[in-house]
Amino acid sequence: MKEIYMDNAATTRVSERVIKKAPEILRDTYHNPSSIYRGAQMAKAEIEKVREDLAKSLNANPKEIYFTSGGTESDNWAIRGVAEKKGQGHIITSSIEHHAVLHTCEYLEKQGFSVSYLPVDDKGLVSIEDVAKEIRDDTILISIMYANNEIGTVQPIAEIGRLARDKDILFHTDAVQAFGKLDIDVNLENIDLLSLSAHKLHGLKGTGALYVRKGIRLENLIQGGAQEKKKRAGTENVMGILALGEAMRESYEERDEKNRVVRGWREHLIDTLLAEIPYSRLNGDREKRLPGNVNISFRFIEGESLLMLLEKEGILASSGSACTSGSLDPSHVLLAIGLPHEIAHGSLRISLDYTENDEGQIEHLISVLPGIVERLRNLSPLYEDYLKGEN
Amino acid sequence: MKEIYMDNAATTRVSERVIKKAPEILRDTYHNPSSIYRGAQMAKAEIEKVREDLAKSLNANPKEIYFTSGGTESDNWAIRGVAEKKGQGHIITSSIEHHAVLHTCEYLEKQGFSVSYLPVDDKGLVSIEDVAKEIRDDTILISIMYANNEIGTVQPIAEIGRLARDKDILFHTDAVQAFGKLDIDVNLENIDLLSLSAHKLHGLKGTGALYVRKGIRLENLIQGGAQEKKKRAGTENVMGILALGEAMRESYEERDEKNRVVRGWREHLIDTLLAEIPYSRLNGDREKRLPGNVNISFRFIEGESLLMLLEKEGILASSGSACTSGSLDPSHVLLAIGLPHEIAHGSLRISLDYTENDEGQIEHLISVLPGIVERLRNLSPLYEDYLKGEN
Amino acid sequence: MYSDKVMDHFDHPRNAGILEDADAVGTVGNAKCGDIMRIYLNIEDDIIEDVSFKTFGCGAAVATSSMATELIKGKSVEEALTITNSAVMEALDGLPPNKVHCSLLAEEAINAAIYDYAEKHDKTYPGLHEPVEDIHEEDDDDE
Amino acid sequence: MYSDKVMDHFDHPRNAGILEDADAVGTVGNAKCGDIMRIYLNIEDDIIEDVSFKTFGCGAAVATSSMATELIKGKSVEEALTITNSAVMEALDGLPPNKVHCSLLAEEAINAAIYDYAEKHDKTYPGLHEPVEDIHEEDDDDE
Ligand SMILES: Cc1ncc(COP(=O)(O)O)c(C=O)c1O
Ligand SMILES: Cc1ncc(COP(=O)(O)O)c(C=O)c1O
Repeated sequence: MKEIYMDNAATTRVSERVIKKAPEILRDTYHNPSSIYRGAQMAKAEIEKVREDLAKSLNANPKEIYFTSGGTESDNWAIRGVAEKKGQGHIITSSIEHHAVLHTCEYLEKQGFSVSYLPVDDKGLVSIEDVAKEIRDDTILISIMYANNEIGTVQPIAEIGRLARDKDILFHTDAVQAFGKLDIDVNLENIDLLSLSAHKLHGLKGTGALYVRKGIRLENLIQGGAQEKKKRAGTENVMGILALGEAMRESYEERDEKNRVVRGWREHLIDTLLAEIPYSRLNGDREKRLPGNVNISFRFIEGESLLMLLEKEGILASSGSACTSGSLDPSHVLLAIGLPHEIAHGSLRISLDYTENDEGQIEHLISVLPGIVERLRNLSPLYEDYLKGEN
Repeated sequence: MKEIYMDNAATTRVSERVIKKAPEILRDTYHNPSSIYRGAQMAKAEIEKVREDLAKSLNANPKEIYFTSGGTESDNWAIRGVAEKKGQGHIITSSIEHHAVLHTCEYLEKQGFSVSYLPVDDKGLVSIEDVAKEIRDDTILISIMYANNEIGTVQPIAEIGRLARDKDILFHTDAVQAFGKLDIDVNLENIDLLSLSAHKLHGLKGTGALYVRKGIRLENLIQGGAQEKKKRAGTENVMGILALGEAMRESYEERDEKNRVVRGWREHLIDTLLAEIPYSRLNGDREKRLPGNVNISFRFIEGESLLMLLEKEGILASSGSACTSGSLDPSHVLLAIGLPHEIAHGSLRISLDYTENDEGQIEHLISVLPGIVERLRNLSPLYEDYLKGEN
Repeated sequence: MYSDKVMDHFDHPRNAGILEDADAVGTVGNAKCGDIMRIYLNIEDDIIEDVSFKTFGCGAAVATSSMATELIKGKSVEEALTITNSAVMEALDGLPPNKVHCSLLAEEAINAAIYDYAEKHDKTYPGLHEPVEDIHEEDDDDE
Repeated sequence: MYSDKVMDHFDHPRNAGILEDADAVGTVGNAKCGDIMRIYLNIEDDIIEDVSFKTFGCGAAVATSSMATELIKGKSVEEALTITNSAVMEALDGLPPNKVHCSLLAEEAINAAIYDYAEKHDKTYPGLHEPVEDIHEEDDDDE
């Protein structure tokens, strides 16, 4: 059975262009970019080209881009880097951030920093008024994600950026899910620090970057050699960085058209599933939403069983985020938008991608999902109780 | 001109086996290892296989191995992780550690920890008496590298480990240069924490590991998702980890024979160059030395010029470590073994590797190096002054 | 991650559904923790003549419920009470470490159903205890 | 990292060596910093008739010395003193940022040799200054 991969928010298939180029990159660009001989300088030049393209796509300067080992490291570095440089103070973030942000903030709380975790509304939106209300004299950083990985909600980043700039507070955004899909302009949106990750746009896992606005001083997270202008030590992940370049360039080709198509699939899926499956609800904002994100809760059933039956149909999706699977806690994001535990447990995230998916796959999903939900409901004591209550 | 790559301590050429397998790995193992469907579990299983093989090679338990973004991160994590967990105390390290260790220690000094940087003798050896003398009641960690990246000196690790264990002090060793070449047994040698890096043994840059003895609690360096048993967050660098596995298995095949051959080249090079080039000296210990390391200083000349002329002959080598190139400071290691600045500046590091090099290359180096040194000396005002002084 | 046996019991759950006119029913777990198991029993002369289950939960929860019903069907109540979570796990060729709690839940569900029967018929059985609200395990030392 | 011109001057240094019976010699830099330049001059009627250099240092140090000697050969002493490090760099089609100090050193080496000449002949020239011990640049803001 051919795999129907609909979990592109967890990770994406590596770009065919990257796969084709990989042997060549590995063979020809193996030198240590810090060495002085010509081959090594070529490796360095290739890295700098990626830095330039990356910068361009964010409307940043190449000097403001630092490569890291992924979105997680970027988040850790940005937040700890600011906090440890300042020594003390208050941080504002949201309750639906990725764990890379939340656990870093919790760590800093133990170190004596104070953190406000903003609530979100039932669509997962942070309100600009809430941000404003939380700002204190000692607020050193606002960290709000660009778009949420589970429910796809896109935050009012430009407004938050405007506010932060007005108040002279640094603004970090975790753009791991947004990068490569949404238009991001660090200047227009007054973003000071931005995290991104390669594997969400067909690059390799274990590569990411942090944008740091010129003039901002961060404490280093990883120190040692003089790489990355002495701000992020360690021999460069050449393969990962060049793959990021290749994948990023590809993802930017006709991006608007790709987004249009994927958004169409999304809308069709949402409309059809909500209509055909009773006791279902969409999670996240309908409009301010990542193009490929569908997140629906089906009452009375549990997510893992749902995924297992979908997998039998060849469909791979997720329930909550990949990172929290294997844990029994339901997603903190779904709880934050007000879902009761039992409904949070029964949520399904479908994340679509232009090069990965096609219409036939969407239709296949639509044809099997209602039956699967029905089957699990018939097995569910919660559904039994609910029906008894109805009668 | 075919490249004669003799800078294998800076990085190594990616294994042909890895290159051949890369497209397959990238194509088939693209899932997020944290996901629950079968393909993802296979990716996870592949990672676990590497963890097992890695553990076996160190005589460790797979549960004690954590993958990281490289040797630098491993060093940072080990040292900061211990220090931040303990909160305060004293650290013993050596003055010839890699900058990943030194800069981390310097950072910790700023945070209120105290650090002793042990001197080394003129061969680069740490003395066990010096270690013992520095131990205080509040010593929390000893971090001494297994083998030095510049001069190849191998430290008395088992003795230091024994001492640390007797005194109940944690012992970390940066084995980035030693791993894959020397026999390492974390139990026999009483090593509590050990850093290694993939790209020094024909794996990819940007992948490494930290061995953490069971029961030792470290503060996390990078937090977020539940990967690596919640100790090192971030979606796993699947390609890098599987490449590490492949490269490591290859490097362990007939390792003793490979080491014997490489050691033969090394001895031949050292004997011949010292005999043929006047005013030259070997840096590092002659016996306690990495199999492929040759480090010789040539008085009156400067390293970069030497490298440039060698490159014209197709030979790539290094002067000091790759990390410090582009800086004007001569290697801290060469200064620590007592070389005056001018001699430190004129040092050449040749690092040989079994699959990379062959006898013909060694002979080519021997045939061109004396002339190159002669040529640079004729250009050197230092040599001119020296000759004047002689007369 | 799951054994073939687990997959088989998940795909083809045995004794799934409601038992009409059941003599006893027991429910354990709660939605907050993500799994609820309900076991229906028909008991005659202290022999479990028939059994069925309903489960809200993950694949392992479904499979352990299914296997638990198979293991106790036809057994005496006393025998049923001796069936441990390890027995359920073993019968399923093992469970991943983070799913062990499902087998504990299955053991508790059997107990809860039998407890219901004992209450109604004013009986006592060795090993029977009041149903627990939920299952909590110790965290693995390494996690 | 280096331009073709730099490579050419490094591979084929012009005016390398000692000038026998030189009228003046100037040495700048020190071994600690990794580069030393020495310039020999033959001067007749305030014209630099001949020049040579010796350099201990990196590729850029050798190339800037070589280029500097070319630039001043045949020039008047006053003209030679107006040659800046930027002129040397430009003539070499540029230098990497971390090698700019080599061109400064070359400028200083010219000055030092002329200073030696001026001292010996009790002359003064506009712009001439006492030789500096070493060259220190400001760190790049971004480094
Ligand atoms: C919003 C968000 N932030 C951070 C991360 C972490 O990025 P990485 O997997 O590259 O560590 C992810 C994905 O895992 C994410 O979706
Ligand atoms: C001794 C030593 N430690 C640490 C490192 C850093 O490892 P990595 O390049 O993987 O960050 C290196 C090599 O660069 C090394 O030689």
